[in-house]
Amino acid sequence: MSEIWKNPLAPWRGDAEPQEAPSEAYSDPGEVWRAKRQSHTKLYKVGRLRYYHKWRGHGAKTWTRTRYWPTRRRVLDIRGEYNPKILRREKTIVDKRPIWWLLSFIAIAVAPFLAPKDLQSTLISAGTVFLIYAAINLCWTLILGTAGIFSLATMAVVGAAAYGAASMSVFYGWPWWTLPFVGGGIGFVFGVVIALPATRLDGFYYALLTLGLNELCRVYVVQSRTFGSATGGVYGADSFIPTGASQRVELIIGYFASFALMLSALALFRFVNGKRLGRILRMAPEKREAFAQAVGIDYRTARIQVFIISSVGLGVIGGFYASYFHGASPSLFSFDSVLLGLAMLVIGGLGKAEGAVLGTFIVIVIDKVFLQLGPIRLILVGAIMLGVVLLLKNGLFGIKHQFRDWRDKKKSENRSTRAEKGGEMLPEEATEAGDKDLIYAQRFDKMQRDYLKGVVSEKLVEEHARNPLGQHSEPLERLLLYFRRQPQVDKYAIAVIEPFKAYRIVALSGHRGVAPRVVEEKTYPSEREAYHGVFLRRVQDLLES
Amino acid sequence: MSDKPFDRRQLVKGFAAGAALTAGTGRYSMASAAPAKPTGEPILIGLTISQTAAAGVADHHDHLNGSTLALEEINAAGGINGRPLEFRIVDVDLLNAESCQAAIRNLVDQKVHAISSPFLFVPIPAMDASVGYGCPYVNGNTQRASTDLVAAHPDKYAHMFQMDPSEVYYGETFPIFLQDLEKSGAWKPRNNKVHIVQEQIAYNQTISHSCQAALKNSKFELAGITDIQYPVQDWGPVIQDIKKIGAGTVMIDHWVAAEYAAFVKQFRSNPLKDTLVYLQYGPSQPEFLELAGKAAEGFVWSTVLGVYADKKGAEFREKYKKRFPGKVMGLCYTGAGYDIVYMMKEVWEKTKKPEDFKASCEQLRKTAFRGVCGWSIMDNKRQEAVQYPVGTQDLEKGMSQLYFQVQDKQSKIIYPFPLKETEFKTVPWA
Amino acid sequence: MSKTYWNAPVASSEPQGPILEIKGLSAGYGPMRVIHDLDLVVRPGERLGVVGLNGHGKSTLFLAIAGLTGWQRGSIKLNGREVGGSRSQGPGRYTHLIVRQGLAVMPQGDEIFHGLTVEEHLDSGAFTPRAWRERAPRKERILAIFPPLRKLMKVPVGRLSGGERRMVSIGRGLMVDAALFLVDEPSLGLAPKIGKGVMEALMAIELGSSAMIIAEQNVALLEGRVDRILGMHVGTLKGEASTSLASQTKRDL
Amino acid sequence: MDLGFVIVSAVTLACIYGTLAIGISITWSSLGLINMAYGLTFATAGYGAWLVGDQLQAIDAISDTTWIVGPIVILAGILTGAACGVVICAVTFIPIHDKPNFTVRGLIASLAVSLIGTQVLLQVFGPRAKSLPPLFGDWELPIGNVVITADKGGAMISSIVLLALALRWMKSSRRGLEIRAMMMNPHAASLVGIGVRRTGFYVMALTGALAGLASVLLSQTYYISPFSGLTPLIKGLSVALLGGLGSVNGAIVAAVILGTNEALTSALLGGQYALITQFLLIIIVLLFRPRGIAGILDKAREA
Repeated sequence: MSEIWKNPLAPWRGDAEPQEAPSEAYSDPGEVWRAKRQSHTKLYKVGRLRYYHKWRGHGAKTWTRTRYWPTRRRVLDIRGEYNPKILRREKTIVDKRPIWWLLSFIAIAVAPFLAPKDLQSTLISAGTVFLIYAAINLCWTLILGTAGIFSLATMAVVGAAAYGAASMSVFYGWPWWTLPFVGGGIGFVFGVVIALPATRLDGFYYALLTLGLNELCRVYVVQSRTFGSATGGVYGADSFIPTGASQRVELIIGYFASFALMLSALALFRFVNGKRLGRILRMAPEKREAFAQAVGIDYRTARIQVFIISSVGLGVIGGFYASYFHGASPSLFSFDSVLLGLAMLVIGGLGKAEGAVLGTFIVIVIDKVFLQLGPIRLILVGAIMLGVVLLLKNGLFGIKHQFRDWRDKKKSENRSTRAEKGGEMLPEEATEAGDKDLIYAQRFDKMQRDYLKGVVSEKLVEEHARNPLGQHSEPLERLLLYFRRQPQVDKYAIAVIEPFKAYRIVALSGHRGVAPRVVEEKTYPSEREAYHGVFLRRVQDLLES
Repeated sequence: MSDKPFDRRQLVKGFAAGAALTAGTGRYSMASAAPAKPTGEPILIGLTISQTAAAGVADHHDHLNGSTLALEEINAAGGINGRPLEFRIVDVDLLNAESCQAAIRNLVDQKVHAISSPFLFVPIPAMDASVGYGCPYVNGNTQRASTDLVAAHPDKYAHMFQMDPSEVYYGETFPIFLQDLEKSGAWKPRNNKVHIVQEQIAYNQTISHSCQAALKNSKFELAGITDIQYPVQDWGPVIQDIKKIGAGTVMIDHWVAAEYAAFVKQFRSNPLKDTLVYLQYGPSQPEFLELAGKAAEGFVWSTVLGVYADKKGAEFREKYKKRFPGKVMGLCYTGAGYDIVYMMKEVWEKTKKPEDFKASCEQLRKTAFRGVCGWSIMDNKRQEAVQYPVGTQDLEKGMSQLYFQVQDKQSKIIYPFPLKETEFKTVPWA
Repeated sequence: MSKTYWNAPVASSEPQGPILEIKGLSAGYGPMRVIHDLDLVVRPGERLGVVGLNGHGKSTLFLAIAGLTGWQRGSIKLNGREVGGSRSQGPGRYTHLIVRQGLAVMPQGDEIFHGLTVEEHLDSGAFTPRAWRERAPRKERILAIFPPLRKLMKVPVGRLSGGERRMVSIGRGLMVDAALFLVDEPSLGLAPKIGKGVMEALMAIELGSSAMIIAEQNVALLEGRVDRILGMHVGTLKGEASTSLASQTKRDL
Repeated sequence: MDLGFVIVSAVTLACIYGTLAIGISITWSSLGLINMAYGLTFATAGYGAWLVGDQLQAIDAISDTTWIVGPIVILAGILTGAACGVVICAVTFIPIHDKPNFTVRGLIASLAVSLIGTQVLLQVFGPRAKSLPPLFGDWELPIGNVVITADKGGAMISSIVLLALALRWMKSSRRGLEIRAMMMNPHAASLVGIGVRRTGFYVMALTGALAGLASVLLSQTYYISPFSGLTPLIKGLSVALLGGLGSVNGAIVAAVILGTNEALTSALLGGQYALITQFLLIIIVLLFRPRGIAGILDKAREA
């Protein structure tokens, strides 16, 4: 490391300057930069800013004018802005979900006509079941996601409504179009019944209670002579599918009726979730009722309302179910169907309409289309459930959010490896700093100090002690230049107490008219020693910083 | 694990294509120097076999085994009209309407020429799903409600055939059985009272009702009814009830073999002396004998659909045991599966055109088929097999209900007398 | 190349190294970084006060030492053994192991088990086999420090008042022979008089060769009773702490 | 109504229910996991015991000596149950216990495990139910007009002993204290040196072993079949719920209450009303005591 420094000025100065001095080898200041900027641990490049495609033209006006009738909601959330860099107007679609919804509606609508011939009836009837269950799950999401109450009585409501509607049709001959209304009525009663305990119980107590209610319904239906004793369910209800139609027509009618049902369930979901009631419910989740009440939210009424609304919805679906399947069977109430429904919601992501639909789709496709796979099917459903639950925070539609959280955390960790003390400004300071150049100045200063700390050595100190003034070796020169460049505040200076006899180190105040303060009592007998004393202090301060 | 059916793995692997079975058949036919290898487009039979659900897997598996046996034999013997026979198997949850419907729709998509189904608990949606397609749909549902529907809509459900009599006969035959048994002198009832212990599901309720109605027309009388509900945690109260009522005959109208076994064990430790205990269909499941062990001795059970013990039946039992070795062989749906395939063979050999569903249905209706489970004659309004001894008095015109008694750890036919394997023995707790 | 060559050598008169040595610690939750590159050295027998306003990272510092933050980087050495790690870890995953290295945390608020009685609560603190065997005399010792607990031994902690809970919480921490006690805001939420009492009790604890860090908002409660006071400001330590090197160097040139 | 008989059957049922519920209750209380795979553990342990029993039956020398076969079969059940519990813990608890939404995710994960496991059992062992060799010999004990068989008597005595031991262990040992501490506050538990993950394995092995024991003991009531765990799961959950999730004492009281209810219902109304009265009872109790019976026993619990 060490080498001999040859004084280039020696031939001109003669004995006044040393010919050479032991010194340190040159080290590259850039090294420090590179080392500091490198992470200590292995880090992966994560993500980027959110990407939006920029469309030409401002467009804000036309788009903001178009609204969903009869609401005041805009069709697409479009932001119009002016890009100062390219001097052009551009628009950004902030929320692209309506487009995806529309595309999937189109896909659903054309799917039955694109289905391969030799799988047609399987696919269309699976599609019908998917649409019905999607509608059920959308209503369920209102309670589970929006209201945040873990209710498992959904299938009980659907089943009871289906049973009621079917028996009205079977025993009293009511036509098919009355069945959804009958179902809705039964749903209303059930909604009131299950809403009341929800104001008192919470969490798994409520979940298991509703599961009990479900089981109670099953037991009742299974042993009731009116409802079950003949055929394992009530069958023979009037259907909206005309008798005598060919199988294909029958399937298509059922499919599109279920599609309409799913669309209206979606509308109901939007209506509740996106409006005042949804907000109130989200403000008063479980275990936070007291806070909600304290800010004047009547969560009890809101809960009863959402239970009644979604139960009426479920009841209507139950009536539809009875009409489509010509009746109802006790399997509606079975433990398995509740849990499978729960699995659908969890796979898609709780509380999201798109999650409810996608989760239903995945499970139904596996369960109802790949019938030949036999037992592997259920194992597959189980594996998907397990994978989703273990890896994802909130189902498939939570992936985006989860990824962003993870990326933010990584970014933060990454930054923490760069932010050495006194170097990078802390985020709080940086935002407050008026002169943003300061942020970089500080960072540069920090890097320089780190470099200089590595340069300081015994030889340099000795060299300075021998010859405080005059030409120095390259490292020492760098050090002294840095010291000289420091601001006036608290800069060390030498005060002459008695010329050629006594010197003392003081620190400048940095302000005109304010006297320097004495740093230490010690006096130096010569100017050279005083110079060296100041140097030592500065080195010490440098090393301590 | 000795009773593990050895073809299970093969089955699971080959489900997707349904090819494993035919491959196996091919090998079989080579070995036995078959007359002619069947060629041409295969004839397809669709099977709804429950493989994953909680209910019916054992029976359905028996059905599949029986069908497989028949398929292998037929293909080895040159197929049907020279065409090979193949299966299309779909999984079904027999308690679930959507699943039943999906299974049938799936078979329809696979363009099967007939559907063979052991039983579905929710048959009506499945029937509806097959209406538009109209291929012969032969099942062993044993359910009067669905055959009534066939009778009510003869055009719509012309393709629905129930190859066994309905469950109502369980109740109707019971007093006849008791009377005949008494007349034969093998059994001396303690009293003429009958005590019914009934489960709550549809099937058991129907049987209980028909039995109560039939009892009124016989010398026996109803002594009492005890209601139970699956799952039964403790049979103590039931046994106490049995002892309190003290009837000479007890009918346990339940359906779960395992719970029967529990009952049998508890009853044997605390029996009502000299009572004939009749267990509804459940003990037909072979596991009953394994679970109950020696406690099962002396109990009586019956089935409307069972493999006879005559020459034909014995031959089948022999073949089945060779092909599917196991501790105990099931005696109901093994035969049903076997018979349905042969029944369809007979039909198609006559019509020559499996693709013509209407003709097949017509032919099936006319066919009087004698299988290992007896005569399947479905030429009636309900399109269900005629039952002996209630539906007809002639053993050659109906499928006989078989009464078994467990003797020496085996179920032996004791009634009807022309078909019996052995005499009724006095119950060991007498 | 030694950097402190020219100065007097570091005076390490202590027989053992520092109890806690934190270097370059950053810690936070998710995207938020609360502690910024913090250094701290605590020596045996030292009673240290950390003073700072709400939200400046006092509790997070303690949680980071106990391994309970969302993520952390940098080095934490407890009794010379590395317990920090630079991994991004789930909170609490290694806490029990860190605690077993000789850490007693008496957290802010009521991090206690509501249903357990006071006695069970104290028992729960005795997690080493030795402490579990000797739990009776140890409980006696704690009852001597907090006499009011004696008649509450059979009462579920959920029914106690705030001051009593704090006593239980501190007592629980004293059940094992910890090398480092971390006391988070002992006076928070308590009436001034009770808070003072709790503080008295903390001061009365014989430290021996272990050390104690007390976080507090109220400087007055600490002044003159602890060995040094550090200020905590936006995630960094000010005052003596940042000059931890200074405590080793001598300036009498 | 025969009072003696009602009491005997109430005790029988209470024993069965208590044995079923205690594992669920401990799992919930310490891990915060509603273990839907409890039924799977129950079934798997039964199969483990059955396999061993089957092997023993083949050995002629000991196949009839109950005092050798019985304990070995019981041990096999317990070990299989514990192993199954450990697997469930490794799959459903360890990866997500410190992640957000754990309660729901844990529930679904255990449900998925149960779905997969049941199908695997069905494919491996076939659908037919199995039974175990007699574990407690072949004696009978008449009490009044009730006869208690060896299996039933053995199961009752063992479950009472088991429950007593479990209660005592939870009360007095360090492990029990750790489990109880973890149930109240997992964060604080780690601060007193309790390793959440290790304790998780510990608890799940223990409750798995309990499920295994219950499975073997109750093998005469619930025969061993792939789906045989469903009823015990539902029963166990309802008892645990009525008792107040997480309270072992509450679970035992609830087991006694539900057992009595069922015995009385069977005697007075008829067996088919047992389920209905049971759920009505649970609903009514919960409406008045939203935290179950434990809410009455232990006033300090958080509302």
